[in-house]
Amino acid sequence: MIEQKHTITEIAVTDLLKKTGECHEKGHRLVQIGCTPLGDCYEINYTFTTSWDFESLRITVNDGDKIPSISGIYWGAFIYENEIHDLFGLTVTDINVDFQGHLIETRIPSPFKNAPPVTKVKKGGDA
Amino acid sequence: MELLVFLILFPALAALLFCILPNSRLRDTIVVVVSAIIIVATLYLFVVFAGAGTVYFDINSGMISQIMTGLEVIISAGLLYLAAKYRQYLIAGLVVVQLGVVLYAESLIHETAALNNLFIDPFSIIMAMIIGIIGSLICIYSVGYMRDYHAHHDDMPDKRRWFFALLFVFLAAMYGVVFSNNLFWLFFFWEVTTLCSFLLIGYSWDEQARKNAFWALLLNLTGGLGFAATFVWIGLTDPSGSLIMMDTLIAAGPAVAMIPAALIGFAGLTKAAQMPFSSWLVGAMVAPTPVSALLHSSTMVKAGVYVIVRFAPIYDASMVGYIISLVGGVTFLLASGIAISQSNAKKVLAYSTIANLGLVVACAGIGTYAAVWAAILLIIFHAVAKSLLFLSVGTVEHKIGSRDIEDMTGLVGRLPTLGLMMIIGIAGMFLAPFGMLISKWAALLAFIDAQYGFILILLLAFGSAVTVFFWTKWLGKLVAVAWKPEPMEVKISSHEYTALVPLTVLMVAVCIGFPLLSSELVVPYVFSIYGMAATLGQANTIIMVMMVFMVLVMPLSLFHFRKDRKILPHYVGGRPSTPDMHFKGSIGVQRPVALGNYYLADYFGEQRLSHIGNGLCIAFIALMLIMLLMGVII
Amino acid sequence: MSYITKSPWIIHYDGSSCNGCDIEVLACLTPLYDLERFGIVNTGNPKHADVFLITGGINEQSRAVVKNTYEQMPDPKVVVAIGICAATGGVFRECYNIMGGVDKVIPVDVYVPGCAARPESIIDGVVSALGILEEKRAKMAEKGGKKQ
Amino acid sequence: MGNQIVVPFGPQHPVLPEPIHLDLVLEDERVVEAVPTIGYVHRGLEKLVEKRDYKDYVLIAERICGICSFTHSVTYCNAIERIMGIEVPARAQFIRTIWMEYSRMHSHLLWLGLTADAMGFENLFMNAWRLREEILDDMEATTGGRVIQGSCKVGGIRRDISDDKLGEMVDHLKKIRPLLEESNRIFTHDQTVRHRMRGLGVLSKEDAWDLGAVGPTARGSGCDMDVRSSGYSAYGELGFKPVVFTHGDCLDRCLVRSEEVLAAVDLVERAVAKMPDGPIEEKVKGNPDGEYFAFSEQPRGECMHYIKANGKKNIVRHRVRTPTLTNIPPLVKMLEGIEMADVPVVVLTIDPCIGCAER
Amino acid sequence: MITEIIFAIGFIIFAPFIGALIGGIDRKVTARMQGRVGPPVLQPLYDVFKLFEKEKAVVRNEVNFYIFSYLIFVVFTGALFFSGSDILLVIFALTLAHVFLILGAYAAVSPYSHIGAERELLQLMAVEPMLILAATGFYMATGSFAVKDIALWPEPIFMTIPLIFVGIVYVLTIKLRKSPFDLATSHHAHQELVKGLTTEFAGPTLGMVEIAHLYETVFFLGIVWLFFASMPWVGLLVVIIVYFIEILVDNTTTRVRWQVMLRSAWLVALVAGAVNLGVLALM
Amino acid sequence: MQIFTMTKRALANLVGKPATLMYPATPAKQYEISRGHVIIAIEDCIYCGNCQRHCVSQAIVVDREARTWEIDRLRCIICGVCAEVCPKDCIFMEPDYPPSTTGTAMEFVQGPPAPPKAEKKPKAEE
Ligand code: NFV
Ligand code: SF4
Ligand code: SF4
Ligand code: SF4
Repeated sequence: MIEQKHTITEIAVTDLLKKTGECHEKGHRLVQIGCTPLGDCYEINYTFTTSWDFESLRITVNDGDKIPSISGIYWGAFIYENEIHDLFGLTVTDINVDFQGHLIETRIPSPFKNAPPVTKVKKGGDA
Repeated sequence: MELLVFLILFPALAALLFCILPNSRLRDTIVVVVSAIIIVATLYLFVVFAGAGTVYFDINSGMISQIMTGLEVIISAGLLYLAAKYRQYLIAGLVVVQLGVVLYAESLIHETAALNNLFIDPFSIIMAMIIGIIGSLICIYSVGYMRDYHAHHDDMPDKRRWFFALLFVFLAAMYGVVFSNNLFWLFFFWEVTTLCSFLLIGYSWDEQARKNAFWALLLNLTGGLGFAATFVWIGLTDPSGSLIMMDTLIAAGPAVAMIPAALIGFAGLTKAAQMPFSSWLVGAMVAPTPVSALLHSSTMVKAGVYVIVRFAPIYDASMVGYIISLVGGVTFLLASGIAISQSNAKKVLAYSTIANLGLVVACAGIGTYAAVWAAILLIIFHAVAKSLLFLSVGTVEHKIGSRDIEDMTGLVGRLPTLGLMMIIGIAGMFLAPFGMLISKWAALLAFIDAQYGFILILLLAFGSAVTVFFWTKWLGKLVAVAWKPEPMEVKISSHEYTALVPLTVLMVAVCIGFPLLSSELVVPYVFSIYGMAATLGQANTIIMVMMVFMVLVMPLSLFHFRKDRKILPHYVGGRPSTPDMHFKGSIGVQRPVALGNYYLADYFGEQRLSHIGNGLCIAFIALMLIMLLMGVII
Repeated sequence: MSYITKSPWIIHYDGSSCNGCDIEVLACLTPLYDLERFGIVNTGNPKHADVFLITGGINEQSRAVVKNTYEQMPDPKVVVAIGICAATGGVFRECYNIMGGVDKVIPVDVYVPGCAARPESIIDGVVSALGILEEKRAKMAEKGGKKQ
Repeated sequence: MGNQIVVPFGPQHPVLPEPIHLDLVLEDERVVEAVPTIGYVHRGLEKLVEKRDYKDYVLIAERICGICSFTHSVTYCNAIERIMGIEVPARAQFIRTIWMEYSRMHSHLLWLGLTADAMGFENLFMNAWRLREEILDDMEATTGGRVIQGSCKVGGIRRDISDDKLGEMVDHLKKIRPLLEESNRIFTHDQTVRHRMRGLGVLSKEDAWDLGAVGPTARGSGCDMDVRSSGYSAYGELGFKPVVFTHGDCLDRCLVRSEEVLAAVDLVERAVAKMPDGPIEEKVKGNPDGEYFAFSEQPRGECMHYIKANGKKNIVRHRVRTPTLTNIPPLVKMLEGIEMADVPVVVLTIDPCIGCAER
Repeated sequence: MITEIIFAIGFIIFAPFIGALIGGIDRKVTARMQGRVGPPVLQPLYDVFKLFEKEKAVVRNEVNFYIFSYLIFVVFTGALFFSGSDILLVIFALTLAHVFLILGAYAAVSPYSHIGAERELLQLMAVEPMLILAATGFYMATGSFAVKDIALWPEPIFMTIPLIFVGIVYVLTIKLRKSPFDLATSHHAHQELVKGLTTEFAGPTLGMVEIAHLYETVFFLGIVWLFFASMPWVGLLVVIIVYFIEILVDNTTTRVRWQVMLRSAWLVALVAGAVNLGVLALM
Repeated sequence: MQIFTMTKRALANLVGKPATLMYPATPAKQYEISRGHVIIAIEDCIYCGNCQRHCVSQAIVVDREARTWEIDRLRCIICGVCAEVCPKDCIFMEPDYPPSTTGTAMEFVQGPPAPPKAEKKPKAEE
């Protein structure tokens, strides 16, 4: 079974715009931006591709870091960046369509922030 | 006869007085008194002459004609001066040509002394009533309005003396127009109305006003030229001058009178602001609102349709008449269309005036008895409804600071009395069972029997559909009362009320009393001309009266519907909303629900339609003139 | 005999469901199940509706919408919670953004279990809601009668 | 301008089966501004991985959406299987593929119906949904569920389909194929349908690529972009060819979907023809440790499940990037300058599945 | 006079039931065309009765006044028609009625009903010319505007004004709010305007709209019948066929944009008017 | 240009039989493996709690002491996992769906009293 290749490059936050620009020049499309909370920091993957071989740029940020928006390069990136802002409480600067935290309004703010309030539920009990 | 002369001279003399009187309470009072006198005199005129049929008055014209000629020269000189000052050479040229032509024609015609220079008949009475009652009410209204106007525009020189003087001169001239049997006289008064309208449109004399005033002058002078040409033709064909009397001219029948009728019809088209001349009336909006009201309802444009209706018998079943009808019909359809794309209330009113006059012209051009009947009814209803509308728009403009229909949202909640008046006015303009619609019905009847009338019917059918659109959406704005209307401080000057209330009452009264109106005034006139007259069948009258009654009674149901109803919140797609219709929009902003009307500018744009209309109508008129020329040559 | 049970109009709102129950509600309207047999019309407008079919476990943003929609429905009205999400929050009960059951927001009259609730189940649910609707109407008429 | 109309469109709205909100600013009926709001279906189920066993979590992954449910479970399983290095038996892969294509048929038919409904073509809506019921019948007969199948598990599938049943399914598909074709013909040829969709909401190929459009939205604009070409599950062996149209308007997006229904029928037939024998699941032992981006072609386009696990029973992060989410930026572009009447049609042409988009 | 009044009263009493029956059959046939069973035939009646069982809820009190006026004028229109009055007056009264309906929607001050009102107005504008031309056509064919005279005309009027008949059938789709022209509000189909015009009407208010619609249906079918008045049974057959065609069209088209509605309705009116009336006028 | 392309279908539908399943007059559509609801043969249950642990929506509560097995039908997603993981195969999936309710839908199953210890021993050895 043929499957997709995936290369992941770790880059510094400061390089993000440059590298993204390069991808754009190469004619890549933006596949996704995804964030993973790792306890003490966050990993953000920017995935690009032209074919079924994917390339990801990975940056690692901490709470309070400012992440530059790539929506200047990929117009559609705003949706992911707003999502990251809303769910992870990270700050993305200069998004072209900035929802100001109103893309996804959640009951608890930034639920994926580190050390989220996990309510341990008794099995079979009420939530 | 004295009454007629009185009606012409009294306003003119009053005007002289206003030139002298300074801005003061006293002047205001005098305006009211003078207007009241005119109203009373007009009513008296009605009482005296209503059943009398046509009455001619033999006035020695010699000296009066000379005075008129003299005044005409003076006026021309004044216009020339203005034209030269503002480099309006075209106008200067027109003035010179016109004066020359008239003087030449006068030299051709040797008037015999004993001629019936003045006359009165039911149609004149109707016109006189419109001028007297509606015109005077507008004058009264102006007192309050102009006070506010200058309070709003304090940068503007206060020329109110002139203003009032001009208003009354205007009325005087209009009386002159409708009472004159001598075409020279008619023409003199005609030119005076042109002059008055020119000066009134340019009242504020700023860039825009000046431009529009000169434009109006230009177009009306062009029309005047048509009139002047008539005199030459009469002078050349019949130097005895008997044809200069309108009654003889009309009685002479189409064979003789066709060319003058066509030329006067042309003049009438310009004055009645038919396409392609409609733009002056739209431009006239820059004038203070009472002026617009006056121009649109009781004076000026009515002079235009007046002459056309007068000559209707000549047009009957003629090509010229049919072309005039077409011009009117096309104007009706397209001007109504343009009204859809306008949000400025005065512009809507202006286009609707143009449209309605178009309908009158179309009827008159057909010239059958039924058509004339319809035309006169249209004139009456239009005068009442339009003046009411203009005046209420004027007042509203001063109260809410805008004449945009979009800003009149929920007016019945904010300014209930005014809103109601406006609704009555609008309903009067297009709704069954109110007047205009009855007239349209009559027009339709008239067209059906006319030859090639089906084209006019098409124009009418589409035009009235369009009319429904723009009036209803305006009505809709008025009744769209927001959740909690902020009651506005209602302080409308007593003068404005004094005019608005009678007009509203008049509106309702003519609607209810129109069978009477028809049988007492319109039918006698039509009968006197054609020997037969159209009437509304008895059954239909009953139905109409029933409808009026229902419309008047229906609001009582509100008392029932006020009881134990639960008030639900509005539907805004389920989003949380506040009672004043703000909803939580995207990106977390609180947004108000805005409800604008449709303007369909892509389809009914002013530019587009007026180009089409002007093109068509120019073609029609050119065709008419060519036919005339050929007629003359052959 | 009242007519409300012969002509119950429904409105349907997806209050954060996974779509499963949602499309089953729609499926009820289509030829195979044809709710219109019972005079049911999917109005989509709360002002016209008698029965509020709601799916999903209501999240933060849906809450206001459900409430608002419910308030706009004129009495008598019933609410049918469709699917276990709407009943208790279902699998998503523990999600941070789920209120857990429609009854946390508005009173629910009938619960239809199932994940996704089967169309037949939904029909049953609506039919049993009609009984409640009739009761409510009777009560309302009584109250209205007393007032006069 | 005073004559603007501001309309809150949705979230409760009869033509949108799902809640999405647009602030529409209209002039006459022309849209001059459309700002979307989402978040009405956000449940936060990605966070449930912290509380559930990764194997049981398949059932939750499946409930991301009730329309494309099965493919979600497959994609999730793919990711886990990759991390753990599990080789899924061929029969399981084939049956997964068959069910995925069934999902696609039902999803597309559902969409075709809803679009017809949005255009006011009630009969066509009913017709499409009646055909969809036929698909669902087979689905239920083989998985036990109509829209939520619950038949995929890590390492394979829960239920086998007997060869008899496979034969019956193919026969059934053969029977309804003319009906599907008939319905497609209406979409392609009916003048009123074309009038509503031709030239509407045009998305150029460049825009589609740049804005990240996927699935039929991109394929309608001429982008040959279909994850199935990469050959996951059994697609590699079925000679798959993507359906691509080039106008980029609503009609072409619609054509892509209606053609794909037929293509799916073909795929199922081929899969049944090539169906290998053998076991249907591989025993799974231990816990996953590592990360993987699994891609698959959902009915609405390319979908990604990202798993990061650290050798515990509960995985660390499950991120789903669904096609609808990436199709929202193109949608915002498409909405500019259209007519109010076309808003639902354009919104529907990306086949929005908010349940997926917001998880 | 007496017969006329009897006819009018007959209309007022029986029209809603006939209308409901027609509506019910319509829904049944529609359902069958979609492969469904459909509601009971008397469903429209149930709906109306139900609406009056509901709570009296409104967004603004005034709305009820406009809707009530709408109902009254629709009834009045129909009664005028069936009592054989002047058909032009009938058309004008109908316009008045619709203006009330539209004002009701405007007065509700809500975005969807507002747009619905604007669209209804567009529909009104689209239909109006054809109705006036039809009246003209009747007049040209029979020399009278009175419905009574038209109905008693010995020959089928259809023969003289066939194009006008086609035009009327065309605009009938608009007036009956059937696809492709159910722009302002639609009875059961979903559309972008939620329920458009009627979005804000609840309970009895909506009930009044529904009743008015029942009256209107009968009234419009009456107009269709008028074309064949000299052969009452043929007329009835034609009415049935026309209505069936309306249902079929409803079921085989999408909703169109308003531009298409306006343009096509006007075009039809123009062609029908110019050709048919032109030929009549020149003959 | 084709219009009214749907006509043929519509007319065919009109004269043909409607597709409607006259539920509730005719019984609901079901397949052998349709997942309707789960039932338990409580006699066989050993109260191991496997079903409870694996139930994603925590619909089952097993009480070993009281020998009860309880299911909340308004929580059960009818996935059948419990049936799969039950070591005794005493949970079954029935094809008919549970009825709608106006309140809660807890189903409480009381197991038979524990058999004497002696008998239990050989079982554990098995
Ligand atoms: N196809 C699909 Fe999904 C996924 N993933 C998408 O947006 O439907 Ni609910
Ligand atoms: S009950 Fe099941 S199918 Fe229904 S919405 Fe909830 S998860 Fe989806
Ligand atoms: S079927 Fe699934 S949800 Fe229901 S009790 Fe069993 S494991 Fe729990
Ligand atoms: S898994 Fe089976 S044996 Fe164990 S408690 Fe559950 S039902 Fe009883």
